[in-house]
Amino acid sequence: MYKAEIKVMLKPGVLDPQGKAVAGGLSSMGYNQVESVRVGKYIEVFLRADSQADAERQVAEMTHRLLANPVIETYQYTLVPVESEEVS
Amino acid sequence: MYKAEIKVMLKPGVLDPQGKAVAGGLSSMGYNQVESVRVGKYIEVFLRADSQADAERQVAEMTHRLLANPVIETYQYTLVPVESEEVS
Amino acid sequence: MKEPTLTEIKENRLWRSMGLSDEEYQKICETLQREPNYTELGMYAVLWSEHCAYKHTRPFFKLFPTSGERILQGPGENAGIVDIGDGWAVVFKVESHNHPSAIEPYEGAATGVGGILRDIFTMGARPIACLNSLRFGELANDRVKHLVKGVVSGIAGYGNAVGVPTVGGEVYFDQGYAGNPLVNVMAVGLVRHEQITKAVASGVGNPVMVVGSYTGRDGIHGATFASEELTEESEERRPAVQVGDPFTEKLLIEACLELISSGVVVGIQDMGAAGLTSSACEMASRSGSGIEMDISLVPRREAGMTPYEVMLSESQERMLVVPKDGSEEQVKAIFAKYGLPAVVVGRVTDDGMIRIYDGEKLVAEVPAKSLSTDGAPVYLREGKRPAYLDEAHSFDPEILPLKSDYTADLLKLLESPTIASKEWIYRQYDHMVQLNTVVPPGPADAAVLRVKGTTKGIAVTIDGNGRQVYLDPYQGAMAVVAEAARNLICCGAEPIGLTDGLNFGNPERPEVYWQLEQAIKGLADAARFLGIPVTGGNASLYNESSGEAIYPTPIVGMVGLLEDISTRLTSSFKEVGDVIALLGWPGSELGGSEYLKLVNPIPVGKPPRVDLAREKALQKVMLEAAGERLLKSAHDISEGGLAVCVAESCLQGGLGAEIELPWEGRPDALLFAESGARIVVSLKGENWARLQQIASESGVPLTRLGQVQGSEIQFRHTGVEHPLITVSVRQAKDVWKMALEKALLAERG
Amino acid sequence: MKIGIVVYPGSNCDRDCQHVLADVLGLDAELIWHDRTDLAKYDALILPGGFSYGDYLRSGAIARFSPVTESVISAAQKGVPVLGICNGFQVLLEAGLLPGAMLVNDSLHFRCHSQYVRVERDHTPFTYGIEPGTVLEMPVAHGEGNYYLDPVDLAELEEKGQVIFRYVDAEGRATPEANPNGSVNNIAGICNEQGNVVGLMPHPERASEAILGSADGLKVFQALIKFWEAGQ
Ligand SMILES: Nc1ncnc2c1ncn2[C@@H]1O[C@H](COP(=O)(O)OP(=O)(O)O)[C@@H](O)[C@H]1O
Ligand SMILES: [Mg+2]
Repeated sequence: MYKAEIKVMLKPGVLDPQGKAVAGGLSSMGYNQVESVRVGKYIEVFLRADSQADAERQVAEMTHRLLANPVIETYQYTLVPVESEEVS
Repeated sequence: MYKAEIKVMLKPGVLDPQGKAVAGGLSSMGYNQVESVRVGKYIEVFLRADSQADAERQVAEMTHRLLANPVIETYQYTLVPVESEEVS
Repeated sequence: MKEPTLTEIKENRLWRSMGLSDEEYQKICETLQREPNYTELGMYAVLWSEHCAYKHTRPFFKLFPTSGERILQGPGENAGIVDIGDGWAVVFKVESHNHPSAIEPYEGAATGVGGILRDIFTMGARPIACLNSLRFGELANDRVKHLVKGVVSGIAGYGNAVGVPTVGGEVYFDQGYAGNPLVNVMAVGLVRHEQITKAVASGVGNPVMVVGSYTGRDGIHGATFASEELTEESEERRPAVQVGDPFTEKLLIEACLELISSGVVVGIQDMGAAGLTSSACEMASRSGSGIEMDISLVPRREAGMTPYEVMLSESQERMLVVPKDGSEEQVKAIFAKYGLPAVVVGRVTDDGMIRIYDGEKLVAEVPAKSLSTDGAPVYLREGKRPAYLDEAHSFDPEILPLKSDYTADLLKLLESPTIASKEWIYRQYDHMVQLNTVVPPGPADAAVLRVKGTTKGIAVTIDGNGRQVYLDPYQGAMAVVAEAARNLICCGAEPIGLTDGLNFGNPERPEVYWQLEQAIKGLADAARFLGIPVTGGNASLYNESSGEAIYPTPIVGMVGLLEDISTRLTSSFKEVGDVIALLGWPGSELGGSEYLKLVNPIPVGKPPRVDLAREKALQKVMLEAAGERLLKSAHDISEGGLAVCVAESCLQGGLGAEIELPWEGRPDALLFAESGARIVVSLKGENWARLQQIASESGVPLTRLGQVQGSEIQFRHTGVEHPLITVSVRQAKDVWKMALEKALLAERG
Repeated sequence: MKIGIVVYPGSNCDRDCQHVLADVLGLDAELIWHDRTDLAKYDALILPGGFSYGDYLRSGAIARFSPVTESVISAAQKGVPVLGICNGFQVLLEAGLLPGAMLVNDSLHFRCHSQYVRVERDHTPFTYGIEPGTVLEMPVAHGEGNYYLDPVDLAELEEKGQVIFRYVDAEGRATPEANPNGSVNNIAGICNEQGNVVGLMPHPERASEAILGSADGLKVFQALIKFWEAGQ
């Protein structure tokens, strides 16, 4: 079993209304040293695969096709083999 | 300047409707080896701080107070010093 | 980024990549008496794009009837305004967001809603309702499902958050839109006469202020992009996709309305397509003045933006305001309350020039008028009747086999996503916020909103029928106006104004140009005959992919008035035993119908002929009957014909109907023809005589069809023993209610 | 009686609540912009629906830190009746005035439609005098109304009678089909231990005039009037 940890973020330059609102919230809470905030998604995918390479291929593909929206988002992922995971 | 990368996830026992839907979507796209998916948030906070320890303290506090809801969520963060960032 | 020099522009003919022709470039040089620099070229390119300049449609606009007793503002402003009495007026407009929605359905649709709302509140009106008109390919395709889900959530995501109810719309699924979906959104606002505000920059010396969101590199050249065909590369045109921020829009609405009621505003204009360039130039050219501004003062989200980028940015949720001189601090204070920046960036001048500085440096200087629609080129072309028409018209429905039972056909129609219940869609829209929605989406041909503090109601609808326009653009377009009007009168409302959305292919092709010309004439003739002024509209051309144009799709948004909202009607049957009748003329023209689509996906046949005199007489009768409260329900006959119309009235009310068709002819034509000038009504038997009297005074036929009954829908044909259709309400409802959701969620393979 | 309606940036049912309280019921109802902290003159507070701060991050999360929220918390602790409707309910959860949290609807979609809700208890200012078991028709309109509380605390909440409204069908049965969003135990509304703070997802203000389809929601506001008149 493999666990992919995928971070999906808006591309630089794309307006991030969430990040803006959170930054505003933090500053009104008194965190005046916050310069900026970006909010994205964090996705964990547990999958079976024959090899690390196979898992890698699957994750790259599904991220590009479904998990991220390549028109406005970028992504990064890491992949680690795991013992059978508690599946929720 | 410091950059905090914060991952916020639903607690293990809390049902994740989004994760369930994404898993369903992936399996209908033919990714039959996906066991489970969890969807959370990935937040980047850029902040000024006097020291790593100061940054650490701020991030821990703002995450606990605002960025995650301890009733349903858990979080992890990493903190790295960065050169002045392009602020968006 | 460094901007190209004059030589680089010329050597590489950079205007071409901005969508300007060589002749247009020449015309700019002549106007300026010199070569434009890169920023100036960009400004001309966006404002002379089809989207902003209406180069192909403008010559036709004079055909539209635009005046009337109620008209407070016709075409030319951000939105039209119609008086509804008691000091109130309704502001409304439609806008397309087809190209952005094809690339990124959620954000494309969301920013479409945001844009049309700004057109409304910039006039001083509080937005009170949104509608949308959508076209997609057939749902069997996964890409289409993705588009549908994205567009619907985008509309919901934006509209729900800003607190403006989405109260109606229409959706068609047809192969003709497979490569190029249509997303048209309409917004409606309510304003006190004294609050009406215009987008003019008058008063030399008055400050010019940028308010709202920060400016980033979003959607540079979006207007140009909207004026091109979709290609593989457009998928790569990332910057043209903007992300909407409904939260900021909500604050902007409140701030602008508060500002306008404070009385210090001279003019205000939203920054839509072509951003700062279009707002500055339009405000100046409307009042014959000029504007001078320093764009280094514009609040920015990103570092290092060039003048070109600042002038062309289409960042959302921004406005340009010209307040009275001396009131700058008051403006700032109002926006500060809502956490929004408001910055003086320039002044109104009297020389008619748009003069842009970046700090000390003059970066652009062009006559405002030359940028505006008055200065932009106009193209009159030679149209050509498309060759497909003869073949399509030659289809004769008589060749279809006759059947003794049409139950299966009715069920197939009820199951087709175009006709099936749209509940899956409007359930995602907050259609109740603001507490005005008296008739919500679903149970009637239009939505009805109350005007608090009065007895009045406003009915709103949006309609189009690309299949019929494809078969005959002139007749088809007239039919669209007639249908929109019928939808309103079926609710008991008198039509008082319309806005149109022209969705067509590439007008440089003679066949498309012909469709455009014919359709506009059809819209204009119908509007004039029915006495419904056109207060504005929108054109979206170049809707093509892989060389295929969409069906020509003019859509009409229409607003109606009920002086007494308690006379409103819905389409559902209300009580067993009520008489069901047809008000209007029997019809049996199957051309272009959804029924024919069951056998032939491409539209065929001659579409129904529109008889405007009949439509007008029918309207009169219907309004009188509604006013006298003679009716229990009214529903106009459109897609799916009489059979679907009756079935819908049954399914909405959970009751059945017993119908006997008294006319001669092919049963399928009697059941499924989509001929106009027909309304199915239900009423108490005791009101029959009076209804008949009203109808005959106007020469409108009234035909008894049957009555409302318990749990079965049955159609008979006079003289034929076997019923044409027998189906339980329960079965029909299951099919109709779930069809859209099922089709959308169906897995592949 | 003077009622304050808290307006956060992004609230959008504030004027609707004011319309019902002032125009329909003839009460004195004022809007309170979120930067105000002086709430002493209000006899009851309403946190209306909408999208405070865009509901970015989590519904109600940022509004919890608006200046006015601290004052709402102290008023609540003093026993002032506080009603959170929809987004207002979400703010009360984030503020810790009510237990639990909201997840996205199990359908993942925003849902807006009419809904039946059963009143479970009448010991709060907003259900005072309404017979438990009464079924009200009040619309829902939300994307994150899937109420969650861990099983142990949930048992306690039920035990202490803090569940005030439940999603039901027309016959008053709390079935899974009648649950629009996946909330645990079909919970539509709850109160705090003292009973003065109530939050619910359905919109009583949208069901307060017959012309809009239902006037059942008016009972919730009338309960407050009765409660006040009874000097409770
Ligand atoms: N995209 C949409 N958005 C909101 N409401 C919609 C949409 N499409 C259809 N509706 C609503 O669904 C109902 C039925 O629409 P439609 O099938 O076009 O009816 P009809 O053919 O009777 O005009 C109407 O109330 C309409 O406003
Ligand atoms: Mg229709």
